[in-house]
Amino acid sequence: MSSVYVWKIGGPAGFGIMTTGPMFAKVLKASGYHVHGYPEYPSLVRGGYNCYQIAFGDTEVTAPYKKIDMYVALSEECFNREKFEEGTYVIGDFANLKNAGDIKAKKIDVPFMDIVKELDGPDIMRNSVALGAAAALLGLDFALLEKNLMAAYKEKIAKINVDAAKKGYDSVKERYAVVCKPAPDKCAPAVYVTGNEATAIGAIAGGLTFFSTYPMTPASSILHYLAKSTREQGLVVKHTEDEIAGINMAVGASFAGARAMTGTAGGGFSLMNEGLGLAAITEVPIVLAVSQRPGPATGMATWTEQGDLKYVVNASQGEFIRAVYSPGSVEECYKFTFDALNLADKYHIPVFVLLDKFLSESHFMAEKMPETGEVNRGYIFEGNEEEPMAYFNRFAEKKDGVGVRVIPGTKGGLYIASSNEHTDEGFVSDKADVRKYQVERRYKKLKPLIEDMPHPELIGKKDAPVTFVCFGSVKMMLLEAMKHTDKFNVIYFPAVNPLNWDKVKEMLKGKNLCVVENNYTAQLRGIIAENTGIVIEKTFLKYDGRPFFNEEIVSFAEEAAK
Amino acid sequence: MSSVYVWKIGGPAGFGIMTTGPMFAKVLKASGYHVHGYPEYPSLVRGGYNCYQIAFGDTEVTAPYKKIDMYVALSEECFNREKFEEGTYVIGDFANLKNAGDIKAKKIDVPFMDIVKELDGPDIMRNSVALGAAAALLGLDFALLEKNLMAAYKEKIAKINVDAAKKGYDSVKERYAVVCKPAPDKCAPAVYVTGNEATAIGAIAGGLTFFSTYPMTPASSILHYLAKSTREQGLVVKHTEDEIAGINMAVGASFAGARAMTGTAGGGFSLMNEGLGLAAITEVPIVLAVSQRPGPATGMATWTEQGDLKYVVNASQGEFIRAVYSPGSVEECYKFTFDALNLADKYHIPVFVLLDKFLSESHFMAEKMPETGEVNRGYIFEGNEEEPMAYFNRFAEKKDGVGVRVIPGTKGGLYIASSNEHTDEGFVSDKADVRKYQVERRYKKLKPLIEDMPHPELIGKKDAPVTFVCFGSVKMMLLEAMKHTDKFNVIYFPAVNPLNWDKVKEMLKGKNLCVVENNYTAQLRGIIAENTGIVIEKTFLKYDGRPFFNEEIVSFAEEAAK
Amino acid sequence: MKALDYNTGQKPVWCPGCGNFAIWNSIKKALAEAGVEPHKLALVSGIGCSGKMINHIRAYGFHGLHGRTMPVATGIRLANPDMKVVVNGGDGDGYGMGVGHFVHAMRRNVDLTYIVHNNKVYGLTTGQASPTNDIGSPSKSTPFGVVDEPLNPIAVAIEAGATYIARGFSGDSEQLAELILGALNHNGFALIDVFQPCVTFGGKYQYEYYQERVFRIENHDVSDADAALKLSKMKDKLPIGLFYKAEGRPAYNEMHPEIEKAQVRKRDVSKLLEELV
Amino acid sequence: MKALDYNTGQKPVWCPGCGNFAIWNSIKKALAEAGVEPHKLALVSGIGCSGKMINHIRAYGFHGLHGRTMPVATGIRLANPDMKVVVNGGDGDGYGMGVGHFVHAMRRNVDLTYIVHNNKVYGLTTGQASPTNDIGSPSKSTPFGVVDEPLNPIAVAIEAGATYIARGFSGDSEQLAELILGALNHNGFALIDVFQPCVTFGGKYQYEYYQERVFRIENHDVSDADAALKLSKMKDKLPIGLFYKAEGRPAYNEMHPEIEKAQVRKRDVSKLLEELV
Ligand SMILES: Cc1ncc(C[n+]2csc(CCOP(=O)(O)OP(=O)(O)O)c2C)c(N)n1
Ligand SMILES: Cc1ncc(C[n+]2csc(CCOP(=O)(O)OP(=O)(O)O)c2C)c(N)n1
Ligand code: SF4
Ligand code: SF4
Ligand SMILES: [Mg+2]
Ligand SMILES: [Mg+2]
Repeated sequence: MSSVYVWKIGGPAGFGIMTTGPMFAKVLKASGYHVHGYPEYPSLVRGGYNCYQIAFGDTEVTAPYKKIDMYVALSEECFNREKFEEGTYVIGDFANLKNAGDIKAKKIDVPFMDIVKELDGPDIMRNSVALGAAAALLGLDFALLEKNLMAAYKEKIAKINVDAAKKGYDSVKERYAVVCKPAPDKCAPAVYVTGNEATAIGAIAGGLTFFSTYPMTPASSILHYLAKSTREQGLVVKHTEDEIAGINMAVGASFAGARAMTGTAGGGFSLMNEGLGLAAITEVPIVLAVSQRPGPATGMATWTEQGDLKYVVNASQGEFIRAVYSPGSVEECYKFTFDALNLADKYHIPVFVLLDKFLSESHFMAEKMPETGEVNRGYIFEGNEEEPMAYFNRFAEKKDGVGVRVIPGTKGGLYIASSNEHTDEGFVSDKADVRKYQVERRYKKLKPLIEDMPHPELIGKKDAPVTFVCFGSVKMMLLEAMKHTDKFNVIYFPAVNPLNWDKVKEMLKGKNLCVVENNYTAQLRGIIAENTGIVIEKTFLKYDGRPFFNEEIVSFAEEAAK
Repeated sequence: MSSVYVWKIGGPAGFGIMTTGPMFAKVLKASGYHVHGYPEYPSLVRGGYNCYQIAFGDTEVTAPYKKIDMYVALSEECFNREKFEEGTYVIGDFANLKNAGDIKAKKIDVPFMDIVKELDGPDIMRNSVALGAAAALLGLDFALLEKNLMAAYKEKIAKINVDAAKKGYDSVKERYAVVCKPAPDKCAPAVYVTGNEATAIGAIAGGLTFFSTYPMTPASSILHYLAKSTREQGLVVKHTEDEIAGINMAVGASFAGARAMTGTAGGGFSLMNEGLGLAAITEVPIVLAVSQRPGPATGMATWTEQGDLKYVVNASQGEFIRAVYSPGSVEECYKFTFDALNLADKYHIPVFVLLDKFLSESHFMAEKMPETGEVNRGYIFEGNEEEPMAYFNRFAEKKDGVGVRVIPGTKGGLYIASSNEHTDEGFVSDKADVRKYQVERRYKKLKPLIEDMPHPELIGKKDAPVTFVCFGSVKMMLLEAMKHTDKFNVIYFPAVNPLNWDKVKEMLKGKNLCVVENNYTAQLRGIIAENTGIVIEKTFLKYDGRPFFNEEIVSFAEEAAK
Repeated sequence: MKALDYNTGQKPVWCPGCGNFAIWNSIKKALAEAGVEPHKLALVSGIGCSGKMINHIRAYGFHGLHGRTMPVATGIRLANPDMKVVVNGGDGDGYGMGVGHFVHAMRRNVDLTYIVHNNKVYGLTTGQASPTNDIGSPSKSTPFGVVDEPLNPIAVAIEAGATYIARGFSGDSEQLAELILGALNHNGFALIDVFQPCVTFGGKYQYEYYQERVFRIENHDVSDADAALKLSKMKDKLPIGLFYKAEGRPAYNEMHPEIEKAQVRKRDVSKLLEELV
Repeated sequence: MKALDYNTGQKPVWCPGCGNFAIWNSIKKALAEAGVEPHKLALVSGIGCSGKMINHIRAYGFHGLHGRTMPVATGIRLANPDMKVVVNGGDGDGYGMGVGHFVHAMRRNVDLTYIVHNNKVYGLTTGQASPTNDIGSPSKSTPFGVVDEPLNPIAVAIEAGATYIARGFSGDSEQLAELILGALNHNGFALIDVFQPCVTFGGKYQYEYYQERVFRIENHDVSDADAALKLSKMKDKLPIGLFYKAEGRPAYNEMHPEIEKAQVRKRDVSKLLEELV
């Protein structure tokens, strides 16, 4: 079994933990390790307690651990928050960490602030000293740290940070031996990317031309990433007055011919519900990235949960088809977002990419992004030069319930995209037969759509004593645990709706099933039962805002297999 | 089996059909019949085609029929919309109904407009002539019609309408024999009431003091009824700027000590989703009456559907308890709304009364409203005079997960109702143990709550060949059909969430089940499967905006029983 | 193009005498004069009697949600430079539920023509008071009379940054058509608030009410916001015409150079990925 | 009561130097002077750094949704005549997402004190431009600069009908406390827009920026709406103080006589039912 080393840095918000952590992960990555970075922070800008964990090893690492092998303490608060084992190395400026006196861990005392003062740098430069110290203790090549510091800061500041790091590095190297075996050095150059970044890049690859929303943690960084890409990519990005405007503007843009998307968290999605139904009945393609955080309402803005699955599947008045992807890796974020844009255009339906805070904001390593197909816009009316003022039967069936889309401006393609039930041209109608026809036509899309959805897969050896059933980011937690125990295999749902449930039923049969979900009510279990009649009795649920840590799964699995 | 006679009046919007119809129903009621009134109208103010059907008989009548025994035609459009049998009596001013020439029905020609002109009345007075004619043909006592006309109109207008009716009455009486057997005259004085009126009256009975919403068909008449009751009842009613304000204002009022409620249809409910979660996490009691109409989005504003069941059960981000009543009669609208207000106060949760257009706007006869218990406000903190400025642990458990509510203004009861996860006093917290405790505490309410919910009931004889499973207003359609066939019995869900599902499972076992729902995707079936694993194979679904007409159910039942 | 060419063949279902008929005719007339081809016209509607306009003008139509015309119209305008955008909505739709979007769309100076059918009530839902109705007016939702101060849409528009602000009246369809034509030719956000009598639920606000009070604005400098504000606050006499017009402010689409490059196609993201190595 | 008595024992987590500290102190000071007892105070907060105020002032608190303070506060004010209502929210919260409710609450003249922490950014979500920021300002959501015309909250408030309209500055907490005190004593809707430097994401809008520009309003007739409007439009120099105050308009609760009778109890509905026989 592979071994994973866990490094962590913690301190108050405003201490730069969220940039220092990922930077150090890149150093470890450059050193040849597989890395995974997991941030925790409260919903405030200064104070409190932020931390960033890097789990690294010689094979892929995709989930956080409870254990801490090495810890960088930037403030006294750290000792109230973290539990250290005897074997943990704690790097700190202990002269300034009064309450650390009685910890059992191995203290590596580095005079952060003395070095900072010596170099006449700002307080925050302590982080670079700390990274230098950590690099030395881990036996890393200082040149790699230097390179990353130079890339992270503007020239002048970079230089002084490198000096600070060097002093930290030397201070440790002089006094301590290296505590970690060297990296295997077999790792290909890989990106270090969050789920949100992968989603945004997938959208750009997929030809997105319009994105509008209102910022909301943990979805905001999709907006930020896309916003900075506008000029280069030819992409309109709007921070709107609220999420209602966010989705309505995207729907308007998509109606007008754009490839449009929006992205938000639960609260914003609440406000988008009516617009979601609008997209459905007007058959205007739209993609929604929804990143989950604990609710209800504002809940816990910066923490993780899988509590919105059934909401996303059932949201908005009336009945309509939607596709829901539930990616379980950054690669899938990328690919499913690309595919979602195509799927929306192919079927003229809303398509979801369902994320959660853990996936959205944690960092994962990806050697390369998956291959995608081409951008496919579905059926589009070419125009009718002869009768430029003619109405077009936009909502008549072309194939499989899908009609032919028209981009406004096309001659002879006039129609009304109506939020009312409507005729083939989009004129309002409440005739019984028109209603029945349109409902049935729209639902005809279901059959082919199901074939286009990624099907659940069995991961691991066939005959494991327990089968964990999961969707979304929990996959990564389970795969990580699989490195440490062979007591379980996994049935993973990369998408939850719609599916070929007969096939799913076959797959589930005869197994010792247990759902593993980051929520209280076992929502995937509910969806499986609803569609197959199989009520999975065993559950392993977590709903305190944290992902499953590796050790929790391993010990649960060992117990469950007994 | 009992016989039901069907009377109907139709014409363009603006012709007064929606007041004339119910008035005539009251005449029939006063004559001793059991009556039920079913209106149909499009979403516009003038033109189109409105109609009002009255099904009446000597036992309770609760659903509409396809057949028409007697019809009053107010415009030519009627003949495009309705199909008449040879036996139908069609009352009309045939000189003004050119396209009626070839109908097979029995024409009762009454010169509406001549009479109107003779009396120098407004065109709309034709309705009174028509009612007079119909009353004569049905053998009704003219005095009863006169009484109702006098009650419906202001003095001077009333008088001339009575004259008009009399002329219509005489004109028919002179020329035609009575076509309907007399009423049994055994019916107690009863109210003639819509589901919305019953809901509003139940709320008033239940001590409602605050109602805020935005008008939306088919829920608007709850607002209208309550709005006119404000001064007399001591009740604040606000037509707010939108439904978001509607629910947030109600939540604010409830927090401040009011008994608060809101009411809307699907589109408005979409906008209320976030506020729903707010009520849940702040544990501020709130009741929501949601009346369903066909979606998605604007859909078919004035028609019926049961398409929002799963939405109401799953709406809003995160996970929380809610109770969902699904009344299937005006009596239940009244009682469940009363109970809902108590339940919300008892458990500090959101409680739904789920209606649909058919129930909200159709008229039903009720001899008396059900008994209710007392108004019960749940645990309320009495105050602490000693420490008036003390914080109070509002969110600590008193019993069964329920805490003690405080009305602001109380000494020593300070706390924060926070949309964030929070401590017992309501201060924001994202600690894992606080979160876990609060989630589990809130969910503890589930067990006692389940005991308070009305359980599904089996209606009809035990050993019927088919068991129809339904919720909400479909109950009335099935009970009506049960008068005509003994091929089925009914398992009716007066509430859908939460329930004692083990008991439900027992109840469903060993029966030839078929769900009957006014929607496309069989949502109740989904909820039953999710909770019991029983996937009901057979479905009878209708999703064209119309309720099930009696004949449709009877013939489906006969077929299904084969 | 002639006004008649914009007919769709659908028969309007407004009440006979409804002020919407005049608006309908004025729009068609203005479109014809401006020479807007139907396939280059994106008509956006709210939900309400007013919104039904969309079934009666030959164009690409988007009949959206109640209160959400502005974001939809903004999306269309930013995504498809070919289209002229004209919006019809009610006072409930635009000044009640939609007032937030209204304010933000004006801040942005989105290039569109927004015609608000201001009948002081919710027509389609059979007569509740709207935000422009006056204190004391009884309605289904305010049986003891409105208690909210009425909204002055012209004043709000001036403060929020609309660049073409007018008031029309269904009883003066000649002027109304001119105002709409002016809006169509304006580059930026054009609001036309229309006194539209609702003959069925409008209470006292009928043609006569307005006819006794309205007068065409004359001798007014449309670039003078303060003067426009003053006009908007007149109560006994009600000015109709163009209140305010600002020249030179760029329309929202002009603030987005990326629009020119926007093209749906597969993009090479290898450079973006490299930045993350 | 002393200002200190309103402390809750929770340590504020605003960034050192944040303009919210001064607002905090000013509120406590004003409350003490007005003698508002904590159990008679209903504090409503939006979501944002600004909204965190609720954890730091001893009172009944309602920490609502982002952008929805106004309806919640209105509900409280109408339902519980005992409570003084004070609202804290951000500019994103109140002028962005919440601007519709803002306008309608002012039309209604709801009796409350609304303190908007106007830092021109979304602080809590780490720095996107808010609706009061200026064209060209870069932010996380507008990396190439804001393109929307900034909202003038004072002007909107004047047109929408607020009856007490002021602007404060975190750098002048003495005046701010006075403005808040005035608002607490005002019967009706009181808006206090506060220039609140966000030291972390505020860009150029720091203390120095304002210190160079603000001046206390003097010799101004607060009943003169036009003059107030003019003041609100000054750009190089920024007036702080009371812009406008209208006397005599009834507060919203006074328009609802039914409030007095409102009492939660079982009601006899037999008369209502009889009407339907
Ligand atoms: C979210 C939502 N709430 C309520 C409604 C119901 N509704 C439809 S039209 C309307 C009011 C229409 O009034 P207005 O906008 O003034 O238009 P008018 O009919 O007067 O032209 C309402 C409340 C709706 N469609 N959607
Ligand atoms: C519906 C919804 N959308 C988005 C958010 C995320 N959110 C929380 S605070 C905030 C912005 C805060 O800005 P502002 O109101 O100006 O307050 P400040 O932090 O600057 O004081 C946002 C967008 C949310 N909580 N709810
Ligand atoms: S209800 Fe009023 S606004 Fe609607 S069509 Fe009739 S007159 Fe016009
Ligand atoms: S981010 Fe800005 S507004 Fe928020 S606490 Fe820090 S300085 Fe204050
Ligand atoms: Mg209107
Ligand atoms: Mg702000």
